[in-house]
Amino acid sequence: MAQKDPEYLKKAISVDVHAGKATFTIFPGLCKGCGLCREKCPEQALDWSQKLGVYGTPTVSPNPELCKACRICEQVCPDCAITISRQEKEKEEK
Amino acid sequence: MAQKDPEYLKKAISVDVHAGKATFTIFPGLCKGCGLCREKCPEQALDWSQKLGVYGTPTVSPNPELCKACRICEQVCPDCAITISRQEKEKEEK
Amino acid sequence: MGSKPIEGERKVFMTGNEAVAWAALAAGADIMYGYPITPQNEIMQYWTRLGPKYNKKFLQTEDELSAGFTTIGGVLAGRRAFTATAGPGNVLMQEPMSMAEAMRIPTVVVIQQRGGPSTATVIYSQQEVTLTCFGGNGEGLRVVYSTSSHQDLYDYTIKAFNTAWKYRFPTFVLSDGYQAKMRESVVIYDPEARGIQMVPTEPFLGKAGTPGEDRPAAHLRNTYNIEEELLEVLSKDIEEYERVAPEIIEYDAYNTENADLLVIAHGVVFRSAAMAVKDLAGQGYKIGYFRPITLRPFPKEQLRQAAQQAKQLLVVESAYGQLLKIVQDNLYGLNVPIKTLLRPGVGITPEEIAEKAKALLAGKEA
Amino acid sequence: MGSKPIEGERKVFMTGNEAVAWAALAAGADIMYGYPITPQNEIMQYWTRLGPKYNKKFLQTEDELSAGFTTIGGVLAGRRAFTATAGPGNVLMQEPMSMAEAMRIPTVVVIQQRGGPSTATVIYSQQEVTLTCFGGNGEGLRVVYSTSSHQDLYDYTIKAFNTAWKYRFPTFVLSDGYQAKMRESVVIYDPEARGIQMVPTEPFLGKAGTPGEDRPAAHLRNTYNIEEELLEVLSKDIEEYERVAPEIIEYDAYNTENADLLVIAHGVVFRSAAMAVKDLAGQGYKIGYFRPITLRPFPKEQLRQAAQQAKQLLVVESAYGQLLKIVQDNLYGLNVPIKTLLRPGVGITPEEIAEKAKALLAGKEA
Amino acid sequence: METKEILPKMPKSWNPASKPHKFCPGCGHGLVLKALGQVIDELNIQDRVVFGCDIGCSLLSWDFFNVDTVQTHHGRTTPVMVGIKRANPELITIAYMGDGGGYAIGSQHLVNAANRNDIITAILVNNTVYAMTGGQMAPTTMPDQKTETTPYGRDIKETGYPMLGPEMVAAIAHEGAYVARGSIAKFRQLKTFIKKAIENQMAGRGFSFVEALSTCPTNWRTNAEKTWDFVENIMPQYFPIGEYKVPGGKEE
Amino acid sequence: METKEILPKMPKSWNPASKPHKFCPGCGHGLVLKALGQVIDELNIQDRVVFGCDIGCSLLSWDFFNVDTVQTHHGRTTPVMVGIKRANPELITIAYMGDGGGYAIGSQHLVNAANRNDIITAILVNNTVYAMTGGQMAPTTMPDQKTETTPYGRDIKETGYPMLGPEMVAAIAHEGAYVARGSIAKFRQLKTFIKKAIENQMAGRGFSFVEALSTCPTNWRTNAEKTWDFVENIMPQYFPIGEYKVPGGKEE
Amino acid sequence: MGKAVKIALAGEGGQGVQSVAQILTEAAALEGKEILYIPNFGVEQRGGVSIAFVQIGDEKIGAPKFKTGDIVIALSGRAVRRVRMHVGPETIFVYDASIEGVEEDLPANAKKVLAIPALETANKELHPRVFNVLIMGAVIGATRVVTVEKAKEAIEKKLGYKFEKDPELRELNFKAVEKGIELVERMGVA
Amino acid sequence: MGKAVKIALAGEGGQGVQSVAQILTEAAALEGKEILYIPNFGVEQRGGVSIAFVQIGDEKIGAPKFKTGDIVIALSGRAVRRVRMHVGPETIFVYDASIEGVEEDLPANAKKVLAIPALETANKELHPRVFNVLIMGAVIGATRVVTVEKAKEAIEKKLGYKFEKDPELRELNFKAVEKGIELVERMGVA
Ligand SMILES: Cc1ncc(C[n+]2csc(CCOP(=O)(O)OP(=O)(O)O)c2C)c(N)n1
Ligand SMILES: Cc1ncc(C[n+]2csc(CCOP(=O)(O)OP(=O)(O)O)c2C)c(N)n1
Ligand code: SF4
Ligand code: SF4
Ligand code: SF4
Ligand code: SF4
Ligand code: SF4
Ligand code: SF4
Ligand SMILES: [Mg+2]
Ligand SMILES: [Mg+2]
Repeated sequence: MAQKDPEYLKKAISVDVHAGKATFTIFPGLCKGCGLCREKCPEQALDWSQKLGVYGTPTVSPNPELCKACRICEQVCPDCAITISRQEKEKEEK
Repeated sequence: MAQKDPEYLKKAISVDVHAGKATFTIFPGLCKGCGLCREKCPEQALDWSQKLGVYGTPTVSPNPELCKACRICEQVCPDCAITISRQEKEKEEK
Repeated sequence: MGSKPIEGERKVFMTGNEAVAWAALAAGADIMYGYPITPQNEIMQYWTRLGPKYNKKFLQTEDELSAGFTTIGGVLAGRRAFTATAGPGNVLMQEPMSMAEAMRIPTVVVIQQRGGPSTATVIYSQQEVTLTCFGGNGEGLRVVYSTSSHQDLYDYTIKAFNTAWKYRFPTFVLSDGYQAKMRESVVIYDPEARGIQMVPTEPFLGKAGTPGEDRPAAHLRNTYNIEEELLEVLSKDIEEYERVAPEIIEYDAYNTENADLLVIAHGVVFRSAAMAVKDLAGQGYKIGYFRPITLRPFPKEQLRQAAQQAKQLLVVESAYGQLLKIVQDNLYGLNVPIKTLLRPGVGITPEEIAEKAKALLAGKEA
Repeated sequence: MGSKPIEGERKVFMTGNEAVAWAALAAGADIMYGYPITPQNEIMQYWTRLGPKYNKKFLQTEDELSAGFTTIGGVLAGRRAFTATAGPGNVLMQEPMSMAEAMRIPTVVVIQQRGGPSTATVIYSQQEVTLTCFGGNGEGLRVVYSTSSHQDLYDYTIKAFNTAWKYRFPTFVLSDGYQAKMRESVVIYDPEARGIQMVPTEPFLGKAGTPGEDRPAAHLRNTYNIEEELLEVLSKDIEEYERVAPEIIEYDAYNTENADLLVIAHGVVFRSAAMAVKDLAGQGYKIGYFRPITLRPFPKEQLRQAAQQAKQLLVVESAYGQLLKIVQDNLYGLNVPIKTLLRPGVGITPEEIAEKAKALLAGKEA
Repeated sequence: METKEILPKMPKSWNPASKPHKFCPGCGHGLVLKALGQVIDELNIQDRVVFGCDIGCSLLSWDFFNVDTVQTHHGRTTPVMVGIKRANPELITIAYMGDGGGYAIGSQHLVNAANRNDIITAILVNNTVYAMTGGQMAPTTMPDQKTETTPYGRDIKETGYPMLGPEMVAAIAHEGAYVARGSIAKFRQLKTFIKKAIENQMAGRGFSFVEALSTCPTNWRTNAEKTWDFVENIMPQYFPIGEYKVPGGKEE
Repeated sequence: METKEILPKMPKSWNPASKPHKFCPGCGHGLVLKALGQVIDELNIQDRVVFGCDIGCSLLSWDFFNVDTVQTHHGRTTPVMVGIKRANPELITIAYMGDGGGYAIGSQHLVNAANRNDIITAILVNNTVYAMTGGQMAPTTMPDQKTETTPYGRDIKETGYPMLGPEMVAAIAHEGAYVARGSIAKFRQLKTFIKKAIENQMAGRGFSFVEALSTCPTNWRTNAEKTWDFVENIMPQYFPIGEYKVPGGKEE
Repeated sequence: MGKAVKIALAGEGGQGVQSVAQILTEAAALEGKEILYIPNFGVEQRGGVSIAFVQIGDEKIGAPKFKTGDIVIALSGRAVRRVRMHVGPETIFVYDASIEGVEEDLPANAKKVLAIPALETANKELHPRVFNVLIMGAVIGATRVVTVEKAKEAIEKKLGYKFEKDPELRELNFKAVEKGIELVERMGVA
Repeated sequence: MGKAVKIALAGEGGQGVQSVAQILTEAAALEGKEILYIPNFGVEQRGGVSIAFVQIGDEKIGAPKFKTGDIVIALSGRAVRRVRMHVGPETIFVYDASIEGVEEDLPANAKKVLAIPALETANKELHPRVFNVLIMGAVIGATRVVTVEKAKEAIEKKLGYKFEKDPELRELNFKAVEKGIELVERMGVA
């Protein structure tokens, strides 16, 4: 069944991280600004961002220098608002 | 509070057993003829009796020769229809 | 045994509970969920004996809440599922049935009324009329058939499945402890042999295909966020209920034309009423009766029609005015005097009714 | 804080739920048992905050069945015990309350109606009238006060304890989600300061002395072996209920003399009705209102008295005809036309009522 | 033969006016209530006990004792007793129920009272059937046992194994609780368990629970011999007798 | 910066039309349902799953997945799922509920489904409160935890200790059952438990139950740091994580 | 009212009144009659009096219970006290002659009150086991509600499986029916 | 009908409309007025629009909710869509000027529709935290339902404990009230 592209895909923001080996994408249309990801980032690479999320709260943005694309933030986000895409073929994750 | 003597006290039947050292009393007004006592008597001293109980079923009567006044029947009767009274002072039971 | 539980038809003597079990079997019910309570126990007992021979299932649940909610589950899976209860169990059954009402889930419930309130007696009454017709929070929409014989129990248990599945309103067969436990003759039959088509069932959940790909997912709600959403759903359901009600309504009437006395009774008490009325009519009295078969929807117009011709009405029930309330509500606007013979929780004999009726006909009772 | 929760009286702004908690405190309630459900939660929340300061107890139970049965336990122990619920919780509450009815246990239950049937909405309705007045199996006898303001909530919560303990019938305070959650002014007071004596409580179980020696044991039954035993108990209770009903009945009426239109409403909807009626009366219309405060026992004679002078009646409720059924039942025999404004599960504004009333007064609606 | 002076050895707390009691011939309820009666006598608490009986054959005990008694609803004796105890902790509240009342319809009350550590004593009579309603399956029905709703025997694949009540309660009960399973076939031990369960309440320590393996010759359709065999030999195969939780931790 | 091709890593079985979902910021329900969504995808059972959500914050998931879903009553999801499964064993039924729904009002259903070994999977979100109704005490509320009905903190003397659900279920569950307690703080392990619980149902072995320790920042009134601390460090003090019953018997 | 014969039978739990009712209605069914049979039931039946309400007629029976029976039979003292409320001026009231101490409890308004030595006859002339079948015979004797042939056929149907093992039992039962009829005939009722 | 002023305030969860309602009704109470305030509530509030229905008058207020308000304020796009049903020919409809893409959703039947730069003003001239108090000012400006003095008194009562730690906050709040009044006055409403 054809689904219209949902609202939340709009205005996604992608940042190259981990020396360009990966891309960090935040979907402000999904992010509720809970901060669970920030707390869990082992590199403390996540900052609050100026960009507001779906509830009008700040979203997060990575410090490209610090982020190691470890995917922890992606995993702990209850709203699937973060996608880490490695430039190599994605294989580990299934 | 004064209680009238209940119906079941009437027509109690007592038998001297265990060589006269004890008395076996059956209260037909209480006995429902379940037979639980008969099964449990270690001496197989209990027989069905001609005397009918409260539900019109046979009650039990002890064979004075066999009964050792061990009180098992008294204990297992769910209706308190058997009283074993030792001629000595009753002390063990409290 | 053949593949069909009953071929053709045959006359048998059995209890009402047995008749219900056979009727459910004949109606092609797939599964019964239930919790023991007197006087409905034997429905389960016959079902568990008969069922396995025809690949029918049974689940004894932990309480009536569960019996009701598992029945809902069975129906959601697309099966003809039913349960039965009574008294305090009927009180609990209202929680699941309010869900069935809200979501238009075609459950079938057989109620064998007993004395109330509370545990009271396990025997008999007509005191679960209000509860069975209007139990639950909100104004759920449901169908209630009141039976008065084993033949009714058989016929209306079969019909209940069809009403439920055709209109998608939870349907109740309201009987009582006497009917449950007594033994009388009944003709049991294969519905098909009588030209009764069973309305096909259909799953609400678990249809073919992958949701979101081949078809939309079924997302069944029973809670709403704002008042107006609820009003919309209720209004649609009420509208539909009122539209189909005339098709569902059933009643029986006798000698209603310009009656000096019209006796109104339902269920097993109707039997006594009918005997008394026919006897008195035979003696030349202008007396008739009206029996609502569907207590909900109620045969309002039909009763008004009969009642407005009558000089007096007599409502007879083994309850303290449950049918009476329904009658007065539905007859509002008329002013034919209503007299009553109300015997909460105890049976009523034809003699008692005849005595009362004669006194009323003679103008002896005000 | 003093030993009394409230000395004298004072005007405060609070929510209805808060008013109930304060009223229970002022009435000397000893213990609340409860299970969370919107929109009654804040009663427990205020009670658990206020209670410990005055040595009051609280138990959060595992469900509403338990809340009802523990409340019964509290009352049996001789304490002023109460609970509160709503919606599906009210459905479950009927099981314990049917026991309270059967055994004349003076429980007090506050109901904050929400939308139904089923989980529906957590907000508001007047759809639990039938359930609260006539829930349960059998024909239990109970008292139901319908409140329409925070002042009512305060006054009738206090009164409910007295009615329950004086007459020994379970007593309900029927309110709704709006009243529960809105904030308005209310004068809270120490009942004594207003000359209200709290009816003393008394244990049913655990009185002084050894049973069988100093006094007979209390052997409280709720089940009977034969129909006639039950009939005897019920008849006695019914007789008593009907005897005391006139003392319990309460209502409010305005401008009922030869009204062209009499508006009938209860609870929070009555507020809108009263506004609309007074406004129109001020404009010179012959319009009045009748508000039943006790929905059970119902002010039958009083309403008949008012209704038979009216040209038309208008029943207004946030339900699909629950008050209407009671009204029609009680007015049977009259033939004043009854019109309705039924809005199940949603609020009704004075403007809507005024509009409808004007149309009826102008003869525009049939 | 002579009858004078010899009286039935009924516990003093029994109500003689209601004897012979209403239970069937050979019913284990009589023995459980005999044990309880003796305990009430020994602890001298007849004036403080409040006895609540469930709907089930337990209801037949509504006038069994000369103690204040209330007949409740099926499965609801636990909350009624909890309500009483919370309102008046001076009383000694005993909730008396069947396996259907305790493990099926009232199991939420049982486990939640246990979890809250409510200071009441619950005594549950396990007779493997719904006796009052005529012998349907109970949660405790034995594998392959025939009942009115398992006419071909309880099929464990379809309906599971017998419910292990004390095990369940002990799994959630905390410090101060007392949990045991006794049997009418071991009368003295059963009485000891009941006594400890009531003493535990009197000490205000916590929730106390005793399941008693019992007999129902009526619904089992057994004679005396088979009745004993079932309760003594068959039932303990699934229902181990003993203490499951003891304050301080020394299970018997 | 470039956005094309990069999509949120939502499980395929999630219903994109209802996203962002209705749970609060930081709510653990989202993580439990992410784990479940991934499991449904990996097992490729989107067409066979029937998902039942309880009333509680679970109700917010009524349109969460692209799988057939029914919103039931508070505490009644277990019997609805049991009813479906008994009527059509081909379906994979998942009962999703909160601690209030599962351990309080619906505990009779939980323990009796467990005892009957009903072939369903129950997933229970333990957030130590009644979240939907605004944060009252739950059976799982921690000692001294402040809630709307324990404004001065949960007093264990009055209201008992936190309810040990998997322990209780495991005590009565028999061969073929699967029982575990996971945590959203150990996402992979939680997902493994859920997967096993569903595979166990698919194999027709028995009742499967997973409790998930979860977060409710709204009612806990915690910021992200405190939220993690509560679920990671405080809750496991009373709620040990691990497997409690595994068919064949090798608990992880 | 309908012309059904109304029978109330009451006894102690073990006295088998419900089996009598079953066999009697079975016999009536075999004759093509309509029947309605309802046992009393309640929570405290364990030691209570057991009553069978039976109606047999040519048309569908109306109400399941009745105020006054055509024949009311009580087999124990408690039974006498429990069912005398079903006795009216048209009722034949039958009780077992061996019941002691019920003189004051016997209904005063019956058409006839008969004490029949059923228990004694069964015990002495037949076997205690067939006491209830003898009572059935008494009912048949007093009412002629079914024929002896159909009564025997019904007994055969109900107990045939027992007779296979123990053929003497058949004769015993058949004799009991006849004896029962004889007992009431001797009273001049039939 | 009664002469109460009817106010509906709607915004996103975090925008503080319920606190505005509380302070406003507190102020009215301080002036001896009658008030009735009810928040909307529902099961899916987590991410839903929050609405406060407030009525202030001299006599006891009648119905808790109303069809059309005297002033209806929406602080987000969703809020606009949710509360426009409460707008009628007598209603002043106010929304924040920063809301994008709601042109088509604005009520067509209002007495007046005002876009006020509340968010911008709060952010730039004061502090985002006092946005809601500024909105309260706007309500007061448009309705004069309470005096500025009582409004400040109510703020003091509600937030005083915060001001103790951070006295600047008091000034900020008071300014916000005034600013809010000014914003609507500028529009020529008051
Ligand atoms: C709500 C409700 N459901 C069902 C019943 C019917 N009922 C009465 S007793 C009973 C079973 C009792 O079994 P158990 O608790 O094991 O006690 P027992 O009779 O075996 O001692 C049932 C199901 C009832 N009274 N109330
Ligand atoms: C019969 C009934 N009682 C009470 C409620 C009110 N209610 C709705 S959700 C809820 C609590 C839910 O708590 P939990 O199950 O722990 O789920 P959570 O919201 O914490 O996820 C309650 C008590 C209800 N809907 N139905
Ligand atoms: S991918 Fe890892 S390092 Fe990068 S922001 Fe997320 S958690 Fe931090
Ligand atoms: S965990 Fe997700 S929703 Fe929360 S702040 Fe991070 S990206 Fe946003
Ligand atoms: S006292 Fe002992 S020996 Fe004697 S009859 Fe009883 S059980 Fe047998
Ligand atoms: S155990 Fe008691 S009741 Fe049973 S037969 Fe023996 S004496 Fe009689
Ligand atoms: S039916 Fe069973 S449990 Fe009930 S009284 Fe009889 S023997 Fe006891
Ligand atoms: S209230 Fe708690 S459990 Fe409910 S959605 Fe919000 S965070 Fe989750
Ligand atoms: Mg049992
Ligand atoms: Mg929770």
